[in-house]
Amino acid sequence: MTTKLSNAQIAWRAAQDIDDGAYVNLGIGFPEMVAQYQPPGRQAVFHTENGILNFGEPPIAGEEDWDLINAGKKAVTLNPGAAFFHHADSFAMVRGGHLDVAILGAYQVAENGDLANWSIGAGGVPAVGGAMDLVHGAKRVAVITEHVTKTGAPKLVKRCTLPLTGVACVTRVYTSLAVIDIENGRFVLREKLPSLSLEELQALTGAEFLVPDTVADLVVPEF
Amino acid sequence: MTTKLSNAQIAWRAAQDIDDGAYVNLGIGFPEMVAQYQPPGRQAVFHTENGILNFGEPPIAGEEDWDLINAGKKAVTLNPGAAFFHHADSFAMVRGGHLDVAILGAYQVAENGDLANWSIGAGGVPAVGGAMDLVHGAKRVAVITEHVTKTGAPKLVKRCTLPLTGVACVTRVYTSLAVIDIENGRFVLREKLPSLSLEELQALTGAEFLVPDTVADLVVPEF
Amino acid sequence: MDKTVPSLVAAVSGIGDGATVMIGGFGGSGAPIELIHALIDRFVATGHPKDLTIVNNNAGNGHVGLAALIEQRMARKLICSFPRSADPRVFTDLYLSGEIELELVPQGTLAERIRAGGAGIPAFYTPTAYGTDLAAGKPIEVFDGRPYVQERWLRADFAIVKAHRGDRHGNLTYNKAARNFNPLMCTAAATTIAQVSEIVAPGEIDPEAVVTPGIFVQALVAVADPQQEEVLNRAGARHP
Amino acid sequence: MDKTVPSLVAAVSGIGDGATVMIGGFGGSGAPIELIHALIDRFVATGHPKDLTIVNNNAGNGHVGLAALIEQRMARKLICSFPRSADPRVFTDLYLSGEIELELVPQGTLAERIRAGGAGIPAFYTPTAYGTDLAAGKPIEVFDGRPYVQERWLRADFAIVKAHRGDRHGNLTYNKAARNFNPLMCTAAATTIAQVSEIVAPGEIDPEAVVTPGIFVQALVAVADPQQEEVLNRAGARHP
Repeated sequence: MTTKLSNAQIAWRAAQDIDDGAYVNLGIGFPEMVAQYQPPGRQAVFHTENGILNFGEPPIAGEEDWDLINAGKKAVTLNPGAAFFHHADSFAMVRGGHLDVAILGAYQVAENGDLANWSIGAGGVPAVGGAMDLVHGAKRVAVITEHVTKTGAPKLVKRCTLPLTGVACVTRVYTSLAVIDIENGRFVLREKLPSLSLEELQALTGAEFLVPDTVADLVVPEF
Repeated sequence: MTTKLSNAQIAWRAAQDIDDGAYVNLGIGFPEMVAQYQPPGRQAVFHTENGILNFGEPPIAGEEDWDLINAGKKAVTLNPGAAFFHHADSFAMVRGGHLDVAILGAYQVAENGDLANWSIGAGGVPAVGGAMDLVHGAKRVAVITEHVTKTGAPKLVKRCTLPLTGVACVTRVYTSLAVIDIENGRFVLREKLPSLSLEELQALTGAEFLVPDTVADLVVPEF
Repeated sequence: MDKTVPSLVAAVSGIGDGATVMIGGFGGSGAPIELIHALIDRFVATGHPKDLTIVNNNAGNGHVGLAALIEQRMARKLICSFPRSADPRVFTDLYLSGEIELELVPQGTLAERIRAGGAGIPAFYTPTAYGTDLAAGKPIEVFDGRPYVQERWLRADFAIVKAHRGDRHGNLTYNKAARNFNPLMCTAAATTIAQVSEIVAPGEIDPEAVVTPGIFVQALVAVADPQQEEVLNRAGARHP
Repeated sequence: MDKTVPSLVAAVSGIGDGATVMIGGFGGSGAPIELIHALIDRFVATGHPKDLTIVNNNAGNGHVGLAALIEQRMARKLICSFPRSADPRVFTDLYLSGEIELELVPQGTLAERIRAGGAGIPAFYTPTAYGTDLAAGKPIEVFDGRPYVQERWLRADFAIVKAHRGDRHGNLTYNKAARNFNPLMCTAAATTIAQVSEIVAPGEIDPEAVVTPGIFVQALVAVADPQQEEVLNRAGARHP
């Protein structure tokens, strides 16, 4: 019995909510996996901050063109209908509300929709990239994440304690245990692993979630 | 003996101050004539607000391409090295200070550099076009104009009485009688028609001009 | 993904009363004559759309295109920089009789306000118009010792534009200086409708040559041999 | 008009101590490696230029290009969005020991600040970073009920960029996603120096295909087979 979803399974679940033809930005790292799990018959158009719309799969090793990379500096290819543009036009797409969905990772998500995903606070070298732009641009900002940290602390919290990436920006969180919406400053449970009781899930969540009449089972394929 | 310069002669005089390779915007109407009088061996690059750099001569009648026009909606041609761009990029060139010279017409120019050239005040339909952008963008803003109005009133004045196009923006005025700089809020006479006395010129000018040690003769070819 | 719409009629069917509509072009260059005429035809047949706010650099010329739309009294207000042309009588008469409102905007500020609308920039500062009547009532701020005028973004419900080639994803190229305001307006409208001379398959436009990426375009309609406002006016055309 | 400069040495000879220098590229894509190395070589030989303020999206990778420039301690300050890379040790060490200053800017705000610098817009408002540490101390204004952060333009004394083709007037095209910050930086510097794979005669670049019009470029230098930062780093290269 599944005790929690793998990263691939979380990415799969998030991919099911992306419409055919949607314009999508996937954060660097884990969120990039979402592109692999588009349902058959759907093809989203992926945007990367460094100036490509409609990039495709990674190239075969050894055939990389290092002028054709994504925001994570990984080599990519182009799909038919791709376009290049400069960085200001790229962020006009982001900030101007033209992207349908942005899917990002998170250190913490608060019940008011605040997101912390760029800095663990003091020490080290801070780096923000395009995250602060994306959270205020896309029509829908979703997060994919483990439900708790490696040490078991909740990542879904009442208020973020880490430096914020954006205020009241996240509307849906796909975790290793559940799918949770953020509505009117509250977490609302939409789906949970069938193996997990509501009480068990609540104990792993840093703020009380609302339980609507219908909570679906979070069912994903085995990979 | 020349009593005043023709428009072509004023345009010729203004053209002598444009360097080879300069990026230049000529206001619609009379200022467009300046392009015809570039000294031999010099070739400026002409900018038009509607998105062309390095446009050339008008085409032969009947061979107009109405997708290839200047800001005055007149058909033009392209010189080698031309480029097209959209309106925001076009005015980035203007507002960002990338043009070397803008040459505009005027209703009035004041000794403090204020320019009035877009509206004769109440009545009629106001139209401004790119004039207000040009006066705050180009590195050098010059005016070409008759020295006085058709009714004999001064166009070079102490303060503009017509609605302003821009504040403290003009640095040189080429008139039908003289070349006058604007420095530190004062007109400074640089050249005048030899046939005209200082007193005669001053009487036709709405603010006192300074007379430096050297005032050159304003000498232009006959056309 | 295929953003192609089968007809001009279908392309403009969603534009309702009171909409703000950006219309591409600079004079006749880049003006989407067929889309404008389709809108006029709908109005003549149905009485809608009316009370439009139109954004364009100009106010039309003669009795075709934007001038014809204004002549039908479909526009409540015009936002433009230069409402003069070879034959501006249509607008001039309505304006002087107080039947159409005019918001006059310097051309570069107009372009930048539209670009800001598309780029999610609600306001910006420009030196343009400082100290003039066109800055009256606008906030002034001094940066580095120089005064600037605060200008707001401009957004629209619809943009109707003319491009040259388009692929089914909505990637567009333009013909020469017909580019002008068109790419900006594509970005600043909730729904952008482009007429193109040719609709091609995705991949047939070089990704380097795309001027308007498809993300900014919602509908495409093919008009193989588009009319030119200047040519129509020289022939004394009228629409309808 | 011919903006061609005969050598990399000549191209960078005007960059002096204390200059603000924008360096194009996103990671290694579009990074003008040869121009950066020419600047480093001059510093190694003469001790100048030093105390530079560098604007780039990143902070370099490995020991070539921007990382090598930082390693030589030529930079007093870095303005960037993402000072991390596969091998960011050079910057990290200097930053943690307080030997280089960092101004961290969200990537879209960085791009827009540079664009604003080039376009004569001294300040603009963005939703980005509102309510975060990166908006600390910046003016906030509410438009239509939503709060925005006021950001200032970014201008430079020099921009060094990598383009693909250039004509002698300075019109430039780029290769694929190597475009990124390069066209913006060309507009925002008093002097823009571009390395291009090929310099052609005016007229050989289609006016529709020009990405950076020549008005934004002051000097061009040909580097026929430019090095790629990523390839150099995978080979363990170091400069000098």
